[in-house]
Amino acid sequence: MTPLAKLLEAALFASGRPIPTDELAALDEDSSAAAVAAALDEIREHYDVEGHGVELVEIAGGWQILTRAEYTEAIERAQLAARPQRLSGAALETLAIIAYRQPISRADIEEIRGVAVGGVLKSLHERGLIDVVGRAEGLGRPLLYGTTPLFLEHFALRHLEELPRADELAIALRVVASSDATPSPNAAE
Amino acid sequence: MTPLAKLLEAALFASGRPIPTDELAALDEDSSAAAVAAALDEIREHYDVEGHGVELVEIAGGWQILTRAEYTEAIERAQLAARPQRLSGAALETLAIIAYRQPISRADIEEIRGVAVGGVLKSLHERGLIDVVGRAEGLGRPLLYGTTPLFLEHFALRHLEELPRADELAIALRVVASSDATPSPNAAE
Amino acid sequence: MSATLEAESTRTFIVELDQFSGPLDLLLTLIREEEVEITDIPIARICEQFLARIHGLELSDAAEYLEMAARLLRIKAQMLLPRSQDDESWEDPRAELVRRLLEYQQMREVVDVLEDRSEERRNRFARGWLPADPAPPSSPLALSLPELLSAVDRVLRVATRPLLHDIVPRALDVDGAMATIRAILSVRVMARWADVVRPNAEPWQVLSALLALLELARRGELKLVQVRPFAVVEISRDAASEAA
Repeated sequence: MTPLAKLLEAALFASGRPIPTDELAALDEDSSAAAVAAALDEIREHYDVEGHGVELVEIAGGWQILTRAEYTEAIERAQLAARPQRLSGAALETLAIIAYRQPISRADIEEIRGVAVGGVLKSLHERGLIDVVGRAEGLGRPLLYGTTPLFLEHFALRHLEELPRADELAIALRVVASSDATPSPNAAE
Repeated sequence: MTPLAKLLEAALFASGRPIPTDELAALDEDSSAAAVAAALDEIREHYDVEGHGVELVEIAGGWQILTRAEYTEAIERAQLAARPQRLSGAALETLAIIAYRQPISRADIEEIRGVAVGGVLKSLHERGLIDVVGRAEGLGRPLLYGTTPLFLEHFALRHLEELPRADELAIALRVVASSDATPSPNAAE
Repeated sequence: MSATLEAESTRTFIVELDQFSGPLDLLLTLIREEEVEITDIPIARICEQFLARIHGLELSDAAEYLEMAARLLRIKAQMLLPRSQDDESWEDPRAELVRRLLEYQQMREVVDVLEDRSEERRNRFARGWLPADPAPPSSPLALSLPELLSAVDRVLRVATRPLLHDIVPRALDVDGAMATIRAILSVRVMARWADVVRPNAEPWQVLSALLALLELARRGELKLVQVRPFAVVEISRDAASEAA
């Protein structure tokens, strides 16, 4: 590829929006409008002839590099199938604190975890695993969080009391680790 | 380019972040890991040989397409994209200590740097470059910090082991102490 | 020195201080400038240079520099103590400082590497235009009870015990505060509360400073004077103890 074509390719790749022809021309003062047009042709042809996964497209009075339509489906499918999303360690720990200490305020969760949990609370809320269940008394009357029925559903729990008590946790962990299967919810009672 | 290389290129173009190797492999279930590696090689070589404005780089356990450094200035001058701000010296010193000594407590970082680091830790945490990875035993059970995958991305590192080993530094250190020369920071490849 | 000149020099000093990321950085710079070995620091000379650099500084901003000044003075004094030629048990008072300087310098080496790498990365752009995320936020969630329980376990391991009370993160450091105050009074005749406690000091720092002041006053090392209720407390060297 010619030096101008390489420069245009880098700019088109880095830009967050389609770039109009006159802005592309401003990239290199020594190049004429005709040279820029020729370089754009060169890029487009190169992508087509060499068989790239991307193409150069003219959109809304500007130019943009886009992935070819035939691959978007595979990419989307991979993202969807991208194995069901896991919660981050931070999200799991926050969820665990809420499950055991509900109703609990954000400040109390932050005190236990030692870090800000605003973002994590938001994403747990968006996923429907927690909800606002009330307000505390006292200064500022902070929101209190608790788990939702969806939370129980996810863990195949009938009610919160099915979670092992803190002092039984070590035993429960050993049992769960050895069976490694989702516990069938027909233990006691 | 081969069909698999085209698919990978399309996926890499569609992402602003490095894509982990296993996610690339998930794009086409019929392709082996070796085939994916070969296709990545093919893309990288094609970009280099054909002289593209972009290149394929291995970062943070994945792959990412980035513009070549020689075009950065022109792109920034044309205001098509902006470089991120540099980190302060205090932030870099703190990151360096955390990268090598993780998990490490605030008090231990302050002991090495000789200054309070509360504000720096907060801003590094907000930028997502460090995270709390645990608590130490002992009085006050202080929080322990470590670096994040975003740290690797920020410094274009494939993994932490790419930083010079501590014993390599110690050798360089003795040389510096006697010669007064600034060590040449050749990043280990 | 006239008031304007003094203000002038204070200002230039603050500008200069910004070049250093801390007392160890300043110390290392002095060692480089003097072209001496880290492992064999001429402590009297370096100490003098260090004090000269921080002299006239806005003291309330420089507690960490003053702490280092106090440390250097202490080492200097220890070096002057007489010792017999063949005393095997003699420990170099500079040893701890040397260890810290070497460790600090090693870290600065890593900073150079990181700076290089980040510059390299800053000079490349990632893809700017990104398609809207095709995956709706309701992509299936992988959650298992074992995962949740191990999270509980992690929280319990990590949480301060007992959960309801937070342990004070840092104990008082009265000795440190005393060293700081002594260092301030070694460069200044008189100081105020604001000089010994930084404006954004944490409660433990305020308490440490207060206890340190009372202790030093009790030992007769300094005098605390308040001309009238709610006036600024003046902290000065005790003339009597100094004469002694």
